[in-house]
Amino acid sequence: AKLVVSIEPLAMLVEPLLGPDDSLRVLLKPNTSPHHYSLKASDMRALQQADLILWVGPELEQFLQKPLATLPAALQLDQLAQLSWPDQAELSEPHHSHAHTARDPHLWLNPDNALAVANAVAQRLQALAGVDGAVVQARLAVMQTRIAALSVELERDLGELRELQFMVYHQAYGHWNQRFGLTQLSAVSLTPEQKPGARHIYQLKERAKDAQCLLAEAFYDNQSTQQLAKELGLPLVLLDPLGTNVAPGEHRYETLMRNLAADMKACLNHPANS
Amino acid sequence: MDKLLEATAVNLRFGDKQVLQNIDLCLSSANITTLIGPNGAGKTSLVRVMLGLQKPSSGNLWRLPKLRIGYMPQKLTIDSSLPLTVKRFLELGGASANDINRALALTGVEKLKTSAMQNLSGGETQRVLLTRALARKPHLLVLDEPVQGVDVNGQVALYDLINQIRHEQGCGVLMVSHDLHLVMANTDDVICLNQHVCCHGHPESVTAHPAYLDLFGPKAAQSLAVYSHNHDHKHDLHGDVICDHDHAAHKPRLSLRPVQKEKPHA
Amino acid sequence: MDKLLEATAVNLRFGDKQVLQNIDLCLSSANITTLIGPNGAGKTSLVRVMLGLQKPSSGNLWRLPKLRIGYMPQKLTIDSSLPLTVKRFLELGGASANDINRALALTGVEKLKTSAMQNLSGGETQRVLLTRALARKPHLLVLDEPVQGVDVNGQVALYDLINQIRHEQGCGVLMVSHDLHLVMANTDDVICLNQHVCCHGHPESVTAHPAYLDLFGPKAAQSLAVYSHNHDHKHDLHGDVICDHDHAAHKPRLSLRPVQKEKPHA
Amino acid sequence: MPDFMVNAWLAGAAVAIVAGPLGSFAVWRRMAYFGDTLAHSALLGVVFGLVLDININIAVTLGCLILAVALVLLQQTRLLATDTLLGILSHSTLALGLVCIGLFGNTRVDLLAYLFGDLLTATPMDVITIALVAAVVLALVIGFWRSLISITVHEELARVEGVKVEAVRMLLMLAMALVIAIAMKVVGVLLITALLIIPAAAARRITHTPEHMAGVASLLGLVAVSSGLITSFFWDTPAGPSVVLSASTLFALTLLKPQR
Amino acid sequence: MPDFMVNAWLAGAAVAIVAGPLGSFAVWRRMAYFGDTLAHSALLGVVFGLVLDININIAVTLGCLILAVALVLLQQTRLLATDTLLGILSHSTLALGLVCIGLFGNTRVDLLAYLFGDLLTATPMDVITIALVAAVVLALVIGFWRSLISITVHEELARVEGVKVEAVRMLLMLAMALVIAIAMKVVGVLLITALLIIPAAAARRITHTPEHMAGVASLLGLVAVSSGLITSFFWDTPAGPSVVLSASTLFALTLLKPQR
Ligand SMILES: Nc1ncnc2c1ncn2[C@@H]1O[C@H](COP(=O)(O)OP(=O)(O)OP(=O)(O)O)[C@@H](O)[C@H]1O
Ligand SMILES: Nc1ncnc2c1ncn2[C@@H]1O[C@H](COP(=O)(O)OP(=O)(O)OP(=O)(O)O)[C@@H](O)[C@H]1O
Ligand SMILES: [Mg+2]
Ligand SMILES: [Mg+2]
Ligand SMILES: [Zn+2]
Repeated sequence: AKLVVSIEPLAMLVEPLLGPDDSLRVLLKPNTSPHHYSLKASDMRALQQADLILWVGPELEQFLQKPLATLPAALQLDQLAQLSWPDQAELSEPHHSHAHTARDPHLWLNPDNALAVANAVAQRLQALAGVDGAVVQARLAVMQTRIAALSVELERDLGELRELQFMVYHQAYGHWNQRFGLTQLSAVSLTPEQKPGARHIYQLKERAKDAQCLLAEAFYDNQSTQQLAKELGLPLVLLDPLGTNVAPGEHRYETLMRNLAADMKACLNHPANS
Repeated sequence: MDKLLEATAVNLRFGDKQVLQNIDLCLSSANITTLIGPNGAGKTSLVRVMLGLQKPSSGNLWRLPKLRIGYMPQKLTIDSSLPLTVKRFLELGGASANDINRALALTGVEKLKTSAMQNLSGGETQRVLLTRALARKPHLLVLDEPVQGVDVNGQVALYDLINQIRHEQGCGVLMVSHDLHLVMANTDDVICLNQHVCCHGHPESVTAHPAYLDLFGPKAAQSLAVYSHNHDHKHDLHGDVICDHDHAAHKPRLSLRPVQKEKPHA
Repeated sequence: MDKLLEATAVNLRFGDKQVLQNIDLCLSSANITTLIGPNGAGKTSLVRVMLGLQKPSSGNLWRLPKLRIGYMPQKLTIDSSLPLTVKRFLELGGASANDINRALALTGVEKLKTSAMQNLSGGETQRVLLTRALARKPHLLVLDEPVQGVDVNGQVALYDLINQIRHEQGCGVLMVSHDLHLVMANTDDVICLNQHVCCHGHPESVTAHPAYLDLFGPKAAQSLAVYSHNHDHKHDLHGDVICDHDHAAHKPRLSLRPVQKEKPHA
Repeated sequence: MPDFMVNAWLAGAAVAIVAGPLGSFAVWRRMAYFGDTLAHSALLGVVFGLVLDININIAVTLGCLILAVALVLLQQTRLLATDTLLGILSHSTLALGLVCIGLFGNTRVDLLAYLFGDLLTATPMDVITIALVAAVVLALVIGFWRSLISITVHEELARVEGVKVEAVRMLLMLAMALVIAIAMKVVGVLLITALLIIPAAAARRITHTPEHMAGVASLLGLVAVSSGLITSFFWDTPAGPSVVLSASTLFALTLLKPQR
Repeated sequence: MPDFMVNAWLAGAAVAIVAGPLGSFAVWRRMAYFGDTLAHSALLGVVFGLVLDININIAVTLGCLILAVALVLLQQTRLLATDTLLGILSHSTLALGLVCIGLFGNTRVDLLAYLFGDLLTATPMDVITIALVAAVVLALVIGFWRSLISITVHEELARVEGVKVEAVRMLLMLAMALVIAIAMKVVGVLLITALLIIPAAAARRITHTPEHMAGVASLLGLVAVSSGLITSFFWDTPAGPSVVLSASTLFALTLLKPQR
């Protein structure tokens, strides 16, 4: 079957379900931002010929909303019923308590959601002509066990981080925190395009007293994040929720999640906190 | 002689600079009115007020409905990003190709038809502007220093042309000019402007007026003499002068010629 | 009389339009050279070539090192987004406040010092431009139609002023003008231009030249007569005329006055 | 040729054709950044659409038209050039949009979506809408052509000669704003602005009358759209940027023509 | 006042002061969109930095300087207005950047960072760099002031009077490009462009000489930075947009002044 996914983490999720005859195309290379992605002719062709297209939803990949609107092969993940979402209350900042707060689209950071996605994909795959349902079922079963194991492992590993208090730069870890019971104190900004106000940063400094580090994503240029960490007096830990640095190979999803856990632990073990 | 355009009691201030003071001016068909006066007297400002391009600070404007005006501004700058030949520029005036060609022949710039407007020399630009104004067959021609930068022969020829068109088409003409010696011969009314109307009337009487001599000096009067007496065109309008420069009593108004109502100076 | 600026065998084409043909021109200190000629003759183009503003298609230019030039272009447009008073505009010329004030008094626009450049009337702009050129105390004054749009008294006064400054400061003057009757009185050399040099020399001899009469007609000659004979200034330069309009043989060159080398017409 | 390429070409061609004359006016009237300004203000439109709970597309279009009116009003002060006014409007509305987005609603608004749009995703419905708007605007522009050129050459001369200067200028601005607003969401502002000004600028150097320039600009725009899409198809480059680069190449070629 | 506010104010103030005279030139010379153009071309600079493996900041700065030179060269054709040329350059370089980024480069480049920057995270090092560049540029501009104004008023008059027109014009462009390039990453292009043109435009209506306009523009810029940051602090609005809105408010206030 021909699959197209929007971003790398989704590719990591479906790879284990595919065999040598299946093809998988990722639209957004790790280096491109969804903000200024411009579709190529080959992308459009791939989309039109795909048997299954995975994307999270317009909150993350707005550029796909239109071309996928009429394609039955599209599977919009944030519509899946089986997903668990972080509590809205936990998400919202004290001064940002409005009704239509956006949902955190980084849903793959919860292994349970990963399973739900895998299930949905497997179901869709089985319905395709020329796909051997039994084989897919078998692959799904393998995957389910692996992810269950991963969950256990992460729960154990992250257990010691339960008392850890941290801040994040972007609101990207709602799923992760919810699943593993971590305590996020505050987010600097809700979305990458929204800059925080001065008062907000000032108040963050108050709350930063209880925090042990600032988590941010690795961009090619971290200068302003570094400065903010310095301002807040927190060690800066760079995370990789999109799996940009995960090497090609097997079990990439697990690597992504393990890297994330390891990086967070680095925060706890940071010299400043010991 | 139909009344075409009339301004009454026009005042114009820019900030605290009074530029026009209580001006009355009436333009009629088949009549040439010439505005003379020193630099900065407000001639261009008055023309712009008459045309509705500049709102006066006070005063009224009456205008014949559907009056077709041919206007020639004192200066023209065309953006170099706009490709524009002389021919196209003239067509924008709304005249027919025939009228344009005739007007081109009269002003002597037929050869420039395909030149770009931005490349014209100063005098050529003036001639093209005049062509556009003429080609429209206007009821009223308004010319702000029409022969500025035009060569000597052109100056004489263009003034004669304006006079001729006035007679042929019966259009009214309002003209600003510094060429006293050339213009006086072909004008019916002269208005000597210096913020307010200093004096006005038929050229030969104006030039004898003390206010005129005050402004332009005997030299100018002399130069005028040389030309106006060379001239073979006869005027049928009587040339009385009405002046209130020193607040003298008014003579009765006998024609539609411009008249200044007396008001205390501001 | 030092040589200030010299052009030799200058040709200028725009596309396939020949504008200047094989022109030689030499400007010296304390000497007024006037370019006359019909519209589109190439006067402005020649001035711009002399000043280095327009690259000639062929020909050479020599210029006295460190020559200070005062230039008055034929037209000036200043963007309205630039706030600029007359005073600041004049200061940009690089003259001292003293020189500026003196020049302002001479050109009669002292009152406009604080006006915005963009609001000046046509004649006022000309006067200010001339002021800037004069205030620099230039070795060479280059004036493109300096009294265009200036009122009658101003025309006479400004030409006299230019003449006077030439005598006082010994600067050379290159001037373009259509005011034959005013300009002839104050000029040393007249060059009658129409793509190529038609004739040149002292004004009184040029006006007698057939090429001149051809171009400007007897009327112009007559108007000149009126003025030049009124004039009380005596010329000490002899007024021979060199003309090659009809490819006549050259008289020997006696002075640094401009001379056109004969070459076959292109 | 796949369907999506056909749709893309049709949408691009419709924009290119109407962009010929409109872009010429943009070049003549120094409104090269009108499109960018509208795109920046689109964010504000989106925010108001969210706050007032009206259809976002309508809100954005309304916002663009209001901006055009604001520009016309500001132009009447005459002290500042159009590009300065556009800069002020563009940055002020963008800043206001960014502040408002923080105050109301946390819905994620993708600012750059309006900048980049995507030619390849044009639907048949999009094509019809754009073509319709383009046809109407083109008819208006042709109908008022002489008045439009007149006020561009010399506003006062036009006024004296009886042209309703304010009305005609407003018409031009609204027409331009409408085309940009409609096409913005489909092909992106980057592409519209490029199609407006680059072909017109290229045409400037090889034409001698306004009509000729407008026509040649449309033609060059068509060439740019076609060759850009072909490039995109065969070399698999992003479609919008390829069209822009084709147009730039055409412009660079005209630079080779020696100037008189 | 927390440290970060002090840094933000210092960086903003340095930009505002040098932006007074530079922005006045931008307004006079119709280069309002110079900053935007440089920001668009920054993407291309980043790509080349990545491909040639040189420091990104240096690559971007170099890119900006090259763009300034390209603009000066294009201006010499004289047929097109500066805003059109800026539009062409801006869209062409952005399109090229987008195409190239797909072909080369595999680090994640954030165009938004250049557009929005982040005033609140300016480091002391940033402040020092900006202040230094601003001081040098300011000194240059003051040193060449008369020549700069002369070529802006009337290029030919300036040339005849002995000003080296090409050199001075190039100096102005490079100075402007340098300031924008250095400040871009720190405060964002949105803010720089706004600080360049909005205070200068506001100053236009209340001043009568170029010097006065430049000075008042610096002053208004300082007021905008200060009040914008205060707003950001007390009402918790994003810093950059707040400064822009303060500047816009100042501009709107000057519109109330009746025109002569
Ligand atoms: N917009 C303006 N703001 C302020 N002053 C102005 C404005 N326009 C004109 N003026 C001034 O008003 C006076 C009259 O100007 P106007 O152009 O009417 O003179 P003019 O009689 O046409 O002179 P010229 O013979 O030189 O053309 C001048 O002193 C001029 O400086
Ligand atoms: N850039 C150009 N391209 C093409 N033709 C030009 C250009 N500049 C000037 N011309 C033409 O060259 C001729 C000479 O122009 P120039 O300005 O030198 O005339 P002039 O003698 O100064 O005339 P005037 O007395 O009207 O000022 C004119 O016919 C003009 O149309
Ligand atoms: Mg006037
Ligand atoms: Mg000339
Ligand atoms: Zn009087």
